[in-house]
Parts: sequence; C-alpha cells; structure tokens
Amino acid sequence: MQVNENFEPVIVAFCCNWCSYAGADLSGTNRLNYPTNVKIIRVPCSCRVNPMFILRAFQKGADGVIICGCHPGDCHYTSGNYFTRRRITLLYSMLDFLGIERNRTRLEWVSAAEGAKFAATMEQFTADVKALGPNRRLEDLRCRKQ
Amino acid sequence: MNNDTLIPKIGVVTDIRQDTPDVKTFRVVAPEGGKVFEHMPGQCAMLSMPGVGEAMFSITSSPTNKEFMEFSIKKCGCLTEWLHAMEVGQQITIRGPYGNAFPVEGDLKGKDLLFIAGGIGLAPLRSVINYVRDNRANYGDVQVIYGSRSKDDLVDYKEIIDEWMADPNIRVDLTIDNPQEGWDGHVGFVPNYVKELAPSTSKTVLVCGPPIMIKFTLAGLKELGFTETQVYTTMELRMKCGVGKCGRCNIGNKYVCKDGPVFRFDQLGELPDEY
Amino acid sequence: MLKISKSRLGELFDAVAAKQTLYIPTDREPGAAEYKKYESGMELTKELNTVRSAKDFFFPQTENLADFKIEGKTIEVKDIREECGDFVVFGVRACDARSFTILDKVFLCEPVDSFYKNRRDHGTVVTMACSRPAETCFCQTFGIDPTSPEGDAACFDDGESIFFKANTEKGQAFIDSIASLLEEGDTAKLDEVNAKTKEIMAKLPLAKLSTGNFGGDKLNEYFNSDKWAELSEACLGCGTCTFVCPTCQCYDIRDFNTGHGIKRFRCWDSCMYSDFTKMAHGNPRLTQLERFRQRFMHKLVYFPANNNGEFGCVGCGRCLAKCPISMNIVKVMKALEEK
Amino acid sequence: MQEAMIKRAKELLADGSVDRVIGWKRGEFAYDITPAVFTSAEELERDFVFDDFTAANVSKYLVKETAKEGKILAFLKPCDTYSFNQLIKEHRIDREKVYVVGIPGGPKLDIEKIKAKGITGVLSVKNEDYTLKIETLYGEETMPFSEAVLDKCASCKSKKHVAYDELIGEDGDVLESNRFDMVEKLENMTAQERFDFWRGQFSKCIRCNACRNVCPACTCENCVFDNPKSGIDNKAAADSFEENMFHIIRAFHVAGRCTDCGECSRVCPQHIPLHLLNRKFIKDINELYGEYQAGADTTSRAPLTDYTKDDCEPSVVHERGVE
Repeated sequence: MQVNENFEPVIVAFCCNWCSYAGADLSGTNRLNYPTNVKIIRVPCSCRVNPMFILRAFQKGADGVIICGCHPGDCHYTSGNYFTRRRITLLYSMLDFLGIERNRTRLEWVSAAEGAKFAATMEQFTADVKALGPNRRLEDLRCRKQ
Repeated sequence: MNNDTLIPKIGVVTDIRQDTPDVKTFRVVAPEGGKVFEHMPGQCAMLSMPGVGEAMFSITSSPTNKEFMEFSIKKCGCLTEWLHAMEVGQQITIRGPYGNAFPVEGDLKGKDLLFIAGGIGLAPLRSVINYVRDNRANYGDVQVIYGSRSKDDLVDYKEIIDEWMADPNIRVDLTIDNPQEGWDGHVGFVPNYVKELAPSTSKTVLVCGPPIMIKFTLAGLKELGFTETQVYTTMELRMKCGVGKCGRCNIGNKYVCKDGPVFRFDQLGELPDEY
Repeated sequence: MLKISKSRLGELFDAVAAKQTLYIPTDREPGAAEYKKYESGMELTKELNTVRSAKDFFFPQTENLADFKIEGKTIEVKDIREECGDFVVFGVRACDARSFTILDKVFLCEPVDSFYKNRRDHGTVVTMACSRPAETCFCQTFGIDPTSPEGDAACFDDGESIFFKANTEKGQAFIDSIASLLEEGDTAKLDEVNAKTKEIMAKLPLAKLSTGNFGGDKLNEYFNSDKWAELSEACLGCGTCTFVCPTCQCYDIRDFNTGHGIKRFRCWDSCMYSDFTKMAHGNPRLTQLERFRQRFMHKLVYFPANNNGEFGCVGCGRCLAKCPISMNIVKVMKALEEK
Repeated sequence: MQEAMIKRAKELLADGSVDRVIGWKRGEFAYDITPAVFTSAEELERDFVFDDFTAANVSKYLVKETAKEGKILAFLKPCDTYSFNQLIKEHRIDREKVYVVGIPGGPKLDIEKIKAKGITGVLSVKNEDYTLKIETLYGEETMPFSEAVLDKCASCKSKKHVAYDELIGEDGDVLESNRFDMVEKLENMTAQERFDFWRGQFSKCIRCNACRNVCPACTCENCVFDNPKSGIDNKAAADSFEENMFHIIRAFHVAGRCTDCGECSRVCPQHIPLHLLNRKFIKDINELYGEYQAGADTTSRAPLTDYTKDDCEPSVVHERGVE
C-alpha cells in the first residue's frame, strides 16, 4: 500500500479514569511527547466502552480506535476490565471478520504509573494507523470532509 | 426548480416569554424583518432546529398582527427542550403554513362565539380570539372560558388580564383545578365550569385542550343542548411532512396536517376512533 | 409493430445507455433479481420480477432534502436540489407501472413534491408484458392487464423478438431514439403468447379475488371488524411488506449531524413500526393490531376514498412472497369478507 | 404427525390442561405458513398444519403469550427448544404458563430455493421418497428434497429437545454439524475479500428489521435502533456505514445468547446470510472460552457475562488467520 506522508490519522483513545487516563496525565507531567492525533475520551472504566462507541468513533471520522484500561486484576471496580477483555476480543474479531483492517483497533493495559508506556503505545498505534491510510472501510461518507 | 415546501425558511427568535413553568412563548420574524409567511387562525407551522428535530406547532399569534408570529410551546420532548433552552437572537427554521383554519371568514362570521380552552390548549385559540377582537364587528357575543392546573399554569395570563379582561366586548371566565393562595376566582375543572355557566346554546363553540378535557367538555355541552355541528376543535398527531404525504397523521381518509387540524365534531364522528 | 430480435437486445441496451442512464432488472443471485445500472454485457433477468419494487427510481429509500450550516446563532439553509439527468428504466412489469400512477396521486398532488417530480420528469418507463405469471400474482384484481402494461413505452416478448409500442410522447421519443435498430415485425406469434398468458391468468389461484367488497365507503364496517386481532396476532412489526411494496409511500424526515453540518434526509418509513406515530406524550396506535390495521385499511379503504375508488395495491405479490410470517393483503381481504 | 399433534392438542384443551395452543396455520398456497394461536378443536381441525414448511420458530411468541392469563401449549421442534430455554434463562417467559410438547424437527423446506431453480407458479409440493413432486401452473416439476432444504436445517446442530413436558415421537441427539464451514472459509480469505463479500451482502439490506423482530434473542422493549435518545436510531441505512453498524451491533448484542436457530437468515427478504455473523461469535466463543451452546440449559453463565483471569488478550485476533 502506498503511504501518504501527509496523511494525519485521527485516533480516538478511550481511557479508563483510574489507570490509563492517569497514565496519560503522567506522560504529560513527565513531558513525554505523544502524537497530537490522539483524542482521549475518558470513561469510568474500560468496560464502559460499548461497541457502539467504537463504531461511532469510526463513523464520525476516526481512523483508529484504541481502548486503554487498568491491567487485569487492577480494576478499580474489581472485574470490569475482565469483561472488557472478552467483549473487545469478540468485537475486534468480528471487525476483522468483516474485513476491517486489524491495525485500526487495539486494546492496551496502561496503569497510572506507566506514563512512558502510554506515550510509546500511542506513538506506535498512530504510526500503524498512519501506515494503513485513511479509514475507508468503516467510514460514513456523509462525514468525510470535502 | 420551484420552491419545495419541505425546504424550510429561516426565522429569527426576537423575544422569549416565560408564560408558565413549562410554557414559553417565542416571537419569530424573518431575518429581513416582518413575518416569514401569512396564515389564518388555527393554521400551524413546522419549527425546527436542524440536528435536534422538527415538529408542528400551532401559530398562536393572530394574522392581524403584521409584524411577527408567536408560538406558545410546552416543554415535553427533545425539540421543545432545546427550544426552551435557546436565547433571543437564535435562528430556527420554519415552514408552513399548514392545515386548514377555523372558518373565521366563513361559518363563524356573525355567530356568537364561545371559546373553551384548557392549559396549553389556549395556544391555537388565542390566534382566533385576537383575530375576532381585531374584527369585532363581524361577530356576535364572545365568551372565553379558560382553565388550567393552577394560576401559574395559565398561559398568556398577562394578556388575558391586561387586554381581554379589560375589553368590554368580550367576557372571560377563568378557573383553576385546585384552590390556591392568591386566587379568588373560580376553582374546578373546565367541563364542570362550562356546565355551571350554562352558556346559551345559540353559540358556536371552539374547544381545545387535553383529550380528556375535550371529551368531558363535549359531553357537558351535549347535556346543555349543543349539537356536534356547533363545536369545533383542533387536533394534534405526529407529523413529519405537513402536506399529507408522509402518512403519520392519517386518521381514516383524512390527514390531520392537511385536512385538519380544525375539525367540527360531526366530521370527527365519521372518522375511526384512533386519535 | 416494431421489433428487435432477442439476440440483439444487448446492442439495443448499449445504444440506449450511450445516450442516457439505463437500468434493467438483472440476476443478483439465482432466484433474486434487482434493477442495476446497465453495463455492457449485462443480461436481462429471467425472473418474473425484482425483489424490490421499481419505486426506488422515483422515491428512493433515502434522499437528501437540504443541508444546514450552523454558526453560532445563525443557520444557513442550502437547497441541494439539482435537475436530474435523463434515464430509462427498462423491463418494468405491469403491476409496478401502475404503482407509479398511484405514487403520482400522492406526490404530484398539491403541494407537488419537487424531489419526486424531478425524477418523474426525467425518467422514461419502458414496461415488459408478462408471459409467466406466478401463483402470487393478482394484478387482475385491480384491473391491470399484464399482457398490455402501462408505462411510457411497452415491450412484448414473443419468445424470439421483443416488440415495442409507445403509450406516451416520452415513450415515442424512446422508440424513435432506437428506431435504427428496429424492424417491422409480424405479431401473429405474439398474439398467441398473449392468449396463452390470459389462459394462465384465468387459472391463477387468486384469479377470483375481487375488490368488490372494499372501497372508501367501508370504513366503519372494516375498521371495527373483530378479525384484526387474529390477523395481526403473528405480525412481527417488521417493515418487509412496506419496503418491498411498490405503492407504500410513507416516509420519515431525519437530520444527521456530519460533524461539519446537518444533512436533512428523508427515508422510507413503515406504519408497521412501533414508533411511527409515537409522540412525546403518547401514541394513538399503541399495539401491533392498530398498526397492522392501518396498513391494510389505508390500501383498501382510505386510499380509494380519496382517489376515486382506486386502491393502494397493484397485486404484484411481493408481500405474499416475502412476509416472514406469510400474512398479507390477500389473507386480510379474504378474512374481512367472511361474515 | 400432524394428526397426532392435533389429537393431543384437542385432548389437552378438552381436559383444561391448557387454554390455548400455539402452532402453525395453513395459508393460501402450499408453503405460506403463519404462526397462530388456536383456542378450539374446530380451529385446530380446520387450520392447524405441520408439514415440510412449518419452519417458523414460535418460541418468541411465548413472551407475549405467557404475559396473558392461562396456560398455553407450545409445539417446539428441537431447535426451538434452545430458544425457549434461553428465553427462560433471561426471564422473558413464564415457564409455569407453558406446556411444551416436543415434536420432531426438520429438515424443513425453503420455497425460495425451489423458486431459485426456475420453478415458478408453484401450486403444490409433495415429498415422495425425498423427491419433490411440484405441481405448477406450467406443468409438473421434480427436484431432490435435499436441494430445497432450508440453510438452517442443512446444518442442523441438534435433534435433541432440551426442554419439554412431553414428546411426540422420539428424541434425537446433538449432531456433529458442518455449521462453521462457511465461517472458516471466510476466515481464510484475505481482509479485502472478506470486506468485499460483506459489503456485497450488507448493501442488499433494506433495513426492514425482519431479522431483529423475528430473533428470539431480540426481546428488548425498546431497541437502540428505535430509540431517538441512543444517537444511532435509524429507519433506513442512509449510508453503507449504517448498514454495517446495524448488523454488527445486532450480532454483538445477541453474542453468547444466540442459539443459532437461523431465523434471521430464513426471514431475510434479501437473502443476507446473517447467521454467519452469529456463528462467527459462537465459533470464537467456543475456541477462546470453551464450548458453549446458548439455550442448552437454563442455569449456566453466558460467556459474555463471565470471565476467567487468564482469558486471552484481544491481540490474539490480530495474530491468527489471514490479514
């Protein structure tokens, strides 16, 4: 695939309030850079992320969607992220089954202490999505900017 | 291509009045000033905030008002909540006028008129009442019976007190459902009040209000000796197009948006009971 | 009558498509045909009719009405209408051709729907006579002759050739535009085919179905019938019947926020849906019984009441074939007539 | 079989064990069967039918029927009993109000498959020793029974009744089925091929909601797609995205609850193989979290309301199969 150097993907990151959002904060206070392509949406727990949210993000112009939550076992609500893990596994598998590029979706566990991991994850994910080019397979044409 | 009624025009909200805790009256003019379109009393318009929704509202101002149109709107759904939250100067979209009107230049001319309204049901009748006041010579006796849950829920209370009550040519009787401090008027439901007042059966009646009120008022009027051909009402159903094509407001072979909203009760009687 | 050999039909399609957009019914998969934009080499289906009706050409499932741009307190309305290009729909059956007359009564009455009219003005309907009606066909109930379809121009297939006949000026213009490919032909064989089709028509299981007991004056009799409960009992409340119906025309108007403006579009809607008449304060058609009744009352009573006795059904049989629970207008008519 | 069923239904109505009977009613043609409730012996005699076309799964109607007074007799085929159990598990059916009579299952016939063979004007269909003798307006036709079998029956997963109060006929076994073959075939395609396949399928969708409304797992009082407050309510897929979204969200919502009854594909007027989406979830669940059959019992926890601490990570999705 031809990579368009000028293409800047829109990345939506759903971050759990207790770990990953704090991790993002930490990467900021540590003055670590991560791509400005990433738009963070804070959610109370990664398991709050309904499959609809992910699809809606793609509909409204996201080129990649990443979900970040507490490491398994560390959920603020004890077990939320275990449910996330099953749900998101199945959803991503379905998107893959429908032929949506696999690298447009990801899930990472990022704790409040992992500012560096957050920045590195976003760096990597943005690069991966950039390589894929704009989201065309799961896009709402009406939302495409002319 | 010709104008299409489905493509709306712009209206600017120039005044917002809080009438009751859940009713506001909005004044709408065209961006260049003046009214967006002319109408007759009882007709409706589709108001919309794009992206929020579009709905049909009765035009509550009289056509004799040449400067603006007014809409009294009760907060009860997505769009009305948005409208209640907007500020003066906001633009909205407007299309119309839709539907028939009260026959103010036809069957009502020269008649003694009795208006019976409950709650927000005054909105469509206010247009007629003010039209009649402005063309007073064309009509006989005019009486208004209006009731609401409480004093605070009487729509256009200021206009009623300052203008209608002060007008020697019309009679206004107000009532509220339950006793309230600071209210020395009549207390009781509208249908009962109508029976108490026992208006002359020579009058032609225009009634609007909640379905349950209309039902009992009609029954009361019949007891007093009124016939169905003397009583008009205006209806409300879900609408999308406003021109009798989208199919929503269909009752029998009538479309409320096009053949209504004003019906005489004998006409309603011929329709299936599905409203 | 002018004709073309069936083996040269491709040439004819190519010639039409060279001048304007051409749509023909073609096989999507075995047993399922759909209208597609003609491309060279595409073959006409052998199916009797398409799964979806032809109403899409004039009343598409979704279409934009207007765009809005909102900035602060101001709104800009954009009229996005454009004159549509000329197009030809080929191979429309008699039932679907009649459905356009019915849709016209709705969309071309005052105030005229300019979106519909635009396409109607620019579309030429070329119909195709039927020679193999199916068991679900009952167009003759509504006075339609499938061997002599309406439409701007009509075609007839005698097995070897396709014959052409103009019904309107537009149809004549269409025939003139392809005249160089046509030759004068003898219709003796065609008359035989038509006679045979009529024989089959008389033997159809629904041949005896009549509208005699329906019409605008039957409102109270049928509205209050106690049959509706049983008829609507199994109805799923889906929109299959509505969406495959060539005459169903109810629509919804909705807004979509694209992130850089609002698109107002209309789309098909169904009176069978639970939220069709739902308002903030209630719903006059609360149960499936009322919604089910509305659809059939509209076709059999309300529509004829407003349109000089014309019914809102053309007997194409699509709902008979597609309803998931096999409940349909024929069963409704038969049940209501029982007394 | 039909006679035995009518006889038993009449007995149970007569002795007051049940007040109503849910089954199938014959129609205009040989094949257009409507699910129906019967209340009298006369109705049963006149209209009740059980034949090669009675494929409709009546278990979902029991949600509505058991909300009414009195007890109802339900004739359930093996596959229907799975849906029935699942609805019991989700507290949508009042078990006390149903008397379940298990009846033999398919294979049932698909009229559309007969018509796809070019056989039109169908007047009657007779099964003679697994050859269909079809009388039409244009003469008699024959075709092998097996070629007209409904897709859902062609990959039958079980002939065993998982819930019943009594049986007519004998109970069968859970079968080794080939139901995941097509899913596997798709998995082995490239992403582009898969995308093209599904785009072609979903673009046929007319959003009639038949799949949703017939689905025994879709019993929400107000579906997100009908709820203006959900932000995704839509009547017609105005964009190809909305076609995708409807089917993804619907399949996801029934994941772990779908018994693979196949009704969605059976009723689809456009022949979209919707069951493949459900089967993909079932296959994934089986492979990743252990074999699970929704509706096989009424007590086990559904895979999506359960977890283990050592579940696989979503990245497995991206590591297997073909990109």
